[in-house]
Amino acid sequence: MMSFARYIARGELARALDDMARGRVAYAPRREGDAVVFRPRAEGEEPLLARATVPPKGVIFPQSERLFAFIREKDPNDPGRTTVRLDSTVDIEPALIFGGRPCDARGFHIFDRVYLNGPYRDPYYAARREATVVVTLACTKAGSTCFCHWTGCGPADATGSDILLTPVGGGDEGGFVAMAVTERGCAVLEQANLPEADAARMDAAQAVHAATQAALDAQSPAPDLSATPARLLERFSDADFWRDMSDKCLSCGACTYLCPTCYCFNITDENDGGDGMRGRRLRSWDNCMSSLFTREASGHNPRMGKALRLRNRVGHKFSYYPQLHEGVVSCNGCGRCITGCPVSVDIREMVVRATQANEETPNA
Amino acid sequence: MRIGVFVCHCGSNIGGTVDVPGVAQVARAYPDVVFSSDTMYACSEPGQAAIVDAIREHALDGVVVASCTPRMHEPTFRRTVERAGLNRYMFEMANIREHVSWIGKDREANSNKAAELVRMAVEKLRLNAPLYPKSFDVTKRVLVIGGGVAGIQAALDCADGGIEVVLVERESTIGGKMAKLDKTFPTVDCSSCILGPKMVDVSQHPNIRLYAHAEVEKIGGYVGNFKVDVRRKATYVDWELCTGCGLCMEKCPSKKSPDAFNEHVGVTTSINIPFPQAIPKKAIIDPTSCRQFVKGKCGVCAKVCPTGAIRYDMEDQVVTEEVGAIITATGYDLFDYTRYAEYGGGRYPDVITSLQYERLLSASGPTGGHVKRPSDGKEPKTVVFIQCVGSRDRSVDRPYCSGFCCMYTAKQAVLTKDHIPDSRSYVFYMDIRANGKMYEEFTRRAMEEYGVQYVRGRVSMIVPQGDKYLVRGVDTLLGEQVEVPADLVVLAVGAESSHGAPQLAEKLRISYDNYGFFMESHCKLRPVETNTAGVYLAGACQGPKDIPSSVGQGSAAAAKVLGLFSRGRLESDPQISQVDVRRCVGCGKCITTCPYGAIEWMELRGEMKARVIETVCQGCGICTVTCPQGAIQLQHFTDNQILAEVNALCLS
Amino acid sequence: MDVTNLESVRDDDFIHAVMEESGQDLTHCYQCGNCTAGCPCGFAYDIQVSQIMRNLQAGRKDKVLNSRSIWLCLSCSSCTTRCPNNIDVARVMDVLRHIARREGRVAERGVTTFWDAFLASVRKHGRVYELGVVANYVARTGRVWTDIDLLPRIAPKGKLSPMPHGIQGRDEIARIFQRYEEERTR
Amino acid sequence: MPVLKGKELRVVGFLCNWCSYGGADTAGVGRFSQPTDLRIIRVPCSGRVDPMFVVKALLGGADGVLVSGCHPRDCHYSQGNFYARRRLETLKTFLPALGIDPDRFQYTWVSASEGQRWKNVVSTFVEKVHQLGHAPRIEEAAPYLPLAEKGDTLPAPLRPLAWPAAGTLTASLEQLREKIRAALPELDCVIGWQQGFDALHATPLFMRKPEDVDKLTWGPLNVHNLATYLPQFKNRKVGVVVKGCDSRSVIELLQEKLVEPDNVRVFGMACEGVVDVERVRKAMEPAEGAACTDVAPAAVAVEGDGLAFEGDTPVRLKLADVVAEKCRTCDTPVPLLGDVVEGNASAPAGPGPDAPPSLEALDAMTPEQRRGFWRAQMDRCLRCYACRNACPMCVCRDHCIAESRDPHWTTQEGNVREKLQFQVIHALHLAGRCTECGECQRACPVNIPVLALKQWMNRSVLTLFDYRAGVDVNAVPPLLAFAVEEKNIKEHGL
Amino acid sequence: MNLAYYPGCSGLGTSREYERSTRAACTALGVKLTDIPDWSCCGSTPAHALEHALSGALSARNLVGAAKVGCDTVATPCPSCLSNLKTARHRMADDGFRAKVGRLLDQPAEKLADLPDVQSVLETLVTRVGLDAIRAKVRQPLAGLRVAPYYGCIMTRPADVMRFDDPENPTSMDDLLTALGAEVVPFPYKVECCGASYGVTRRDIVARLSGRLLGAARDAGAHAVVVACPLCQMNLDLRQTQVEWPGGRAVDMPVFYFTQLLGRALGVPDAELGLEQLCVDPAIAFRRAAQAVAARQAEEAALAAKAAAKAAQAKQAASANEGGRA
Repeated sequence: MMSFARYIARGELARALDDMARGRVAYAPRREGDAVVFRPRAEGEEPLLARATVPPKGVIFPQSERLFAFIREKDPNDPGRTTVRLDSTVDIEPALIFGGRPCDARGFHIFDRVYLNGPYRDPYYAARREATVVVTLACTKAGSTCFCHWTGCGPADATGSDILLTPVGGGDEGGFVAMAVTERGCAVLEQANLPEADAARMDAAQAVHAATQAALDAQSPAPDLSATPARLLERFSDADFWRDMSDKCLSCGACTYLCPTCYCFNITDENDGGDGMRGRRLRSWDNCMSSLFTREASGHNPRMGKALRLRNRVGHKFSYYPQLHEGVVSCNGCGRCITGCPVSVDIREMVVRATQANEETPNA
Repeated sequence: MRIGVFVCHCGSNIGGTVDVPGVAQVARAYPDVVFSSDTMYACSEPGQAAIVDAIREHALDGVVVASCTPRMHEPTFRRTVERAGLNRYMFEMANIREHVSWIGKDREANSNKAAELVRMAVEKLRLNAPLYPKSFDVTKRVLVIGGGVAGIQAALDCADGGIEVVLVERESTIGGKMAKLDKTFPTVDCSSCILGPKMVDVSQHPNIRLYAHAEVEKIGGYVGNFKVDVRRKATYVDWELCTGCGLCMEKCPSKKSPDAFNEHVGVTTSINIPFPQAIPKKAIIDPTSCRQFVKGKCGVCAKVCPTGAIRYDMEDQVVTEEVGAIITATGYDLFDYTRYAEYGGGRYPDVITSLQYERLLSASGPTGGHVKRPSDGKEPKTVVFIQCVGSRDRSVDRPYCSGFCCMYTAKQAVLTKDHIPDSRSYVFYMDIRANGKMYEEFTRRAMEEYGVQYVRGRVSMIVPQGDKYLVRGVDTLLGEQVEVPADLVVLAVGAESSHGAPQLAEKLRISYDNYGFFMESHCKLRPVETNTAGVYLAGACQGPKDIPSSVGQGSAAAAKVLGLFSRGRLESDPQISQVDVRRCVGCGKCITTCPYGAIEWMELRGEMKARVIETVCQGCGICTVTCPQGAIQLQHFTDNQILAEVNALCLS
Repeated sequence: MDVTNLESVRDDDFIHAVMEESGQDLTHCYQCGNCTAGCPCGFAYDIQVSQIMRNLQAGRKDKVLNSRSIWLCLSCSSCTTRCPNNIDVARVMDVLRHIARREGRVAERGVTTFWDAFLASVRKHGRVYELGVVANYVARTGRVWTDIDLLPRIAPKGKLSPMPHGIQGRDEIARIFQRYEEERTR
Repeated sequence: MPVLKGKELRVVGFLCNWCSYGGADTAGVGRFSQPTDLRIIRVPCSGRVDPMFVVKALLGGADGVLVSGCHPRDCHYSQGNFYARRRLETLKTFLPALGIDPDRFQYTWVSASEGQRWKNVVSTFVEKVHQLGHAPRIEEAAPYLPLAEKGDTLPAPLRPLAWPAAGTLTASLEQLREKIRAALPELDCVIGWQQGFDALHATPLFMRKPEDVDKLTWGPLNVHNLATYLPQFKNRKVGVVVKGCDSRSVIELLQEKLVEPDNVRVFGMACEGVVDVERVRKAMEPAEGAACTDVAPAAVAVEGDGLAFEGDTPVRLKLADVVAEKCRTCDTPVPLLGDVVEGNASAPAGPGPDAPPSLEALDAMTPEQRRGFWRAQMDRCLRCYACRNACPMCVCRDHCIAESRDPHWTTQEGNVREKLQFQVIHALHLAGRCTECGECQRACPVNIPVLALKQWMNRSVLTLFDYRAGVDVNAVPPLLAFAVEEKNIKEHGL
Repeated sequence: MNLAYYPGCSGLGTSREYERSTRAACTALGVKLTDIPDWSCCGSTPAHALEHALSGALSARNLVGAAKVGCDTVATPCPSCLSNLKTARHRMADDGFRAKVGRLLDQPAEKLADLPDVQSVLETLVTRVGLDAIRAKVRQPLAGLRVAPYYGCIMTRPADVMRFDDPENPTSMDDLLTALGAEVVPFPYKVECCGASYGVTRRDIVARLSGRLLGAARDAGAHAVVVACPLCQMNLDLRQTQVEWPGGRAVDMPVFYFTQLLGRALGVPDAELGLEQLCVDPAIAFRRAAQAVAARQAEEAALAAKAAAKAAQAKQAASANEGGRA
């Protein structure tokens, strides 16, 4: 797959992006206030190369989307008879996401397993995923909460991407080696009319990948997580362990909404104002840290406390999902749940401590 | 839901400026509306019948009537839908008359607005739920606050009706203002001759428990079940033992106690019985002047009391009474005329109030019924009466007419002539208000038979001149400035609310006006009821009143209480707040803000939650706004119901 | 006396003008007469002040503006102070003088002549020159004997300045008057 | 149904049943002609009018909202309008923070007999609304994101902000640990801080065993307000370590009886300011757009008025440049209650500024800019409700109306209006209760400056009620009380 | 507090003695007065009777001048000036009126807060200095002097503008004079008008109104009338020969400015108080006061002798009694 590689000089990036995104809405990181978020990019706009505060998952899986509109229609001769008409036209534009990191792009892969390739194919997700080209930027640095290398992801992992860009060289001299990962990636890259990346640049890119990987290993050697799914299940009823882990958790949804792999949603109907005969069915992000997530119609809630909810979150990512998906964990180690957490709840710590069998818990 | 909409023409009242059939047509398109029609008079017999028929025919489970104000016909239509088998709360009204057709002539705008109001009513109705009243027991005892003539009448009527009465009087005797009067207009009856027997009845009635020299301290509970703390202030005399013989008064060496009963004309003894006909006829010590209290030694009364009733160490005592209803008859006070500096501001001894003059006229008063002016004891020959002192005067914040001053002034002028045949009286007045039976005739007699000089105009100032007072005024009918050298000036001071009335109102949780008079429930149709169930008004506490009106109200309030108690159990209004215990987090904010104390704590599986006492809640909804998560909801006005109306208007 | 036709004598514009300029609501007056009762100058009035108020309510412009009373009002504020309806009657009287002056109606020439002399002195010197005012007044009215009896009482006291005490900002004062006149004519 | 062909504007009225609705009826009976714009919603009492109804209407497209109740003292329920007056006046002073013209909302008193007055009220108000024209919608405002971010020059802090020397600090900390160890046996746990995932981040510590106490740290990285955890310990004895500012939250919780005085032990120490991690990131100024985790130093040491960052390139930052906004105006460095190691906290150097910097920034904006500002800021809100869950005064948590369908205050619509509406709910529910600890803003994973709304509200509350939350255990929050004569609330001319 | 001083035009003429005694008394009490530079006439009655904005402008010029020299309060001895300055400031709270006034001025006041407060010298003395401080500085108490305090009609009225003392029965000057040792007679006409500026044009009005005042003072047994207003003083003093005395019985009734008696009590030499500039000889009052003191002393002596005799008698009787028992 690495056969198709091009070189983009630093100064050419904006132009190249314009070309690649022809006919598409291009999303790129933009600073808004004190956060970096993906926003539609204007033509010619110099993209920000920072890692975004929020992953780009919303481009394909929006925070809130209209699944369909419902229109109640009355029989003019008998107002007692009302029929409901649905309008499920979904307006999907071709899109391109630029500037996500490998951990972001791999998130789509986690989604794909559920919404594309699982027993049910989600038409909304599928349509957007089909229409969106993912241009990813390989990492050159290890942040203090980065642990992608623990999870099967990595600083140059191309899973979920169409094109992977690797920064090479420095300053104005520098540029990007752009490798097409998919057929669609090839086509898009072609549009940009770029020179081929020569061997030296390919080597430089390889070196960047290796250096970042090394930095990550130095920062936190990847533990062996092969026993984790089972160990987490063993820990399932260790109330003290989960109490200790969740003591400081505030039960907010920051971790889930910042997570590139969290795919849960809620469905609600909202009425329009106007004549009162119209409304919409919405699908919006939901999160398992919220008490309402599992509250049943009766009022009963199987996950009453935050300990049970946090257990589910960790268990889902590192145990239940891998058990259903060939050992693939639904965590890419992006670390956003740690940095974004108001109280720094650290998923790494939970996974490691749960994995270390018979840890010094009083009951054990 | 299956909603029916009925749009009323109200003859041409609505139909004149609203396209009524058009509105009914539009309403048919609204959600859940399965039937709509226009109707000439929805409230008429056939109009109501049509609603009942439609409910049955179309299996409606909710009805909207668009017609006049719900304040008029909501009860009517609720009964209508109830007749058809619906719960009365499955009904909403859209006010398209007072709020639409009567206030604008633009037919298009009106029709559009009417349709929107119907839409809002439909949206609210869609979220209505059937509500059911609850019933509870009643304590068949009544508290009467105030022992003036209104309170006396109310107490006697209730007691005669067979219920127990607790009568609380602030002063040491009942009788109120009327007991201080010499005669009453327009018959010039002797006041104490007609009031005295009633006072005696109070003291002897087996159903009446009288607390004199006592005040209501705290009121809890609700209609049917009030709990009242009464503070019995120390009298320093054991009234169980006191026989009212008056020996202590004869011997008391301290004779400079302010004589409140005689309106401070003169002084009295420190231990005294206010007047011979006092009920209860018991002595009381004024500790501010009594030598035993002031100087620590004396003890004369204790020595002379034949029954040994004196108790210098007596303290206040609080008793609790349980009652099912309360009648407030706290009366009025007199305007403080010293605010009028131009009338001397209290500096001129012979410028006195009408009630002081009443005491001068009274045979039981400080002068034994001989009119003598306070400064030198001389009999006045020229007496000037000034009306509207503290009435109809915005500049002293008393814009209202006190109502009875015209009449008592005429009476006093007549009595002056009776007492001092060679005297001449002048009455400065603005308008004569004599709208009672025989009242106008009485004022005419004062002028025609007694030669009272009525001068139409106000008095600007009073200036002492020698041993007379130059009264400088105007005769607006002459169009001239006038002056009268007077020996005595009597100010017809107006009525103001009894001091402490607002504080009592807050204890009773009833409203009062800007001047401290208690608010009746409806000025015309519910004149003795208040907005707090089980609390009634009698007499001048509601506004200035003369004796016949006060007595009438006393009887009316008693009739209301007897009517209330005639039912074995009471029904509570279901439009009250309700707590969703699953959502209540026990923060207690609703408990803090409830004006009725209608929310209490309860324990539920180890957690504290709020609970509404259904009979106490009045349905204001303050708690609903206070509750951050909306766990306490005012039924029939829930957040969702109001939001539905807002959204019908503002969500687009 | 003729019958007064209440419709024809009523000048609503006049009523509104007085209410507007004085800021007082004339409808508040209920004719208690207290203003008249306390008016120190009532004895000299041709129409008592409460009747001025009544005439105002009736919109009788001529009757009010042609009265002598409005010129004899001493501005002592007794009426204002004692009005049970909080009407600033003195201010109403002031406003009536303003309107009358604008319309050139003055029933008490002497009073306005004195005032004009006073203001002329202020305009000229910035401060009042007392002797100048009296001299001016005498010159305009021809009342040469005015207060001549007082001269022996006051002359020896050394209080009357023979010369005006003009101020430096005389022009500034003159400009105030000038602008006032311009505004007025506008 | 559309508003009539542009002739009318959308004006919503909330009228109490007993007085004002009757007054409107009386006006009708008197045939007093009025503008047709007004749509009246009948409520039992002005005390039933949740300010949120007004906000809901205004954000939803109403051009004007009018509330009318009984005259003060005439309330059918005796006190409803007194509460309403406080709530509605508070709202009125708050609306400009959102860029909503406060003239679009008016409240007044009309009795059932005042038909003429009602006509005047309606006419005057509707005329005013027509003068103002169609209400601009927040979601249609031009985004406004002033680039002057908080890394820029700021006024000097109120106090000198200097931590004691390392030795003194350690000694004080040891003293604190001793107190905690001594109390631990009687307590379920004591909540404090320990080092977090890197040297720049502390994290809450729940001490249950004596050896846990050794992990307790103290210094400018202890950013969290641990009082937030207290209400969940209902009926259990718990200890908490507080800074001066945190202690105000504890006081407020005690005041509102959300925690039991017998069940909470408070430990504390003097504080000389905590860092704002975002500001540290900016001060370190690495590559554009770097996250705080990218600059994580190997170790952080407190050195008096500065912080020494060890790492590849050692840096010393002045505390005054990187402290949280609340520390700049802090006047309570020492906890106001509890078992406190006082140290020697620096005294205020002068009078506080008129407004904290973010509030000042908001003040400086035009109404249009404010709408644009909130539109742009709220756009990235994830609705994770970290702001709410980090707030020590938000005790509804699982039952919050932000997510409940009943009552249905907000929808799941992902638009700015719904997002902002929650922030308004938060600010209104905190009116008179917020101690400005700033946790809402600190917790926000996308750094939305939501604190400014609370600062605005607090200023209103201070001006209107002369009240500051969290200083007096025995006080009553102003919106849970009223005065018959309000000193600082003037009647609005209608 | 920085106090600006506005003397008023008559202070340069017919009320020179008021002006002089005011300054002298203030100096004696340590009250610093800053003159408003180049002050001008307030316009008095002629201006407000013509047009309110003109009147306002003439007053406002002085208020602005006072503010310019850093004063927050203007004190003036003359009630007419006081009324004009205060009314102008009161009306200028209205933006429309202030703008109207501003259009007439070279240097208008931007906002109400730019205009200093206004008070009478009487108010300054009783509220700022205080009666206790004044009492402490009295050197020559006005013993025996019976005075009728006359405030004039506009010092306290209309009450909502003047905001000083009671509009109907003011007592501040009574209290001040009492503090100085004088005896204040009950005087019902404290605020009744004397006829104001109609002396020149309608002498009949002044003759009647001032006559009534003087007659009341006479009947109350006053030795003198004490005033706080130049115009009142002129009507009562200079025109005393013109007034209609009630009952036709004329007396010589000296009419003092209160500042003159204040100065005298504080020990300021008569020459600085301008007593010689009064028309009715002030010595008459002092003479009557001295006579009253002498009469009272004689009466007291007689009473004392009587009491002593009675006591001696009682003692005698008591000792006789005691002796009896013993």
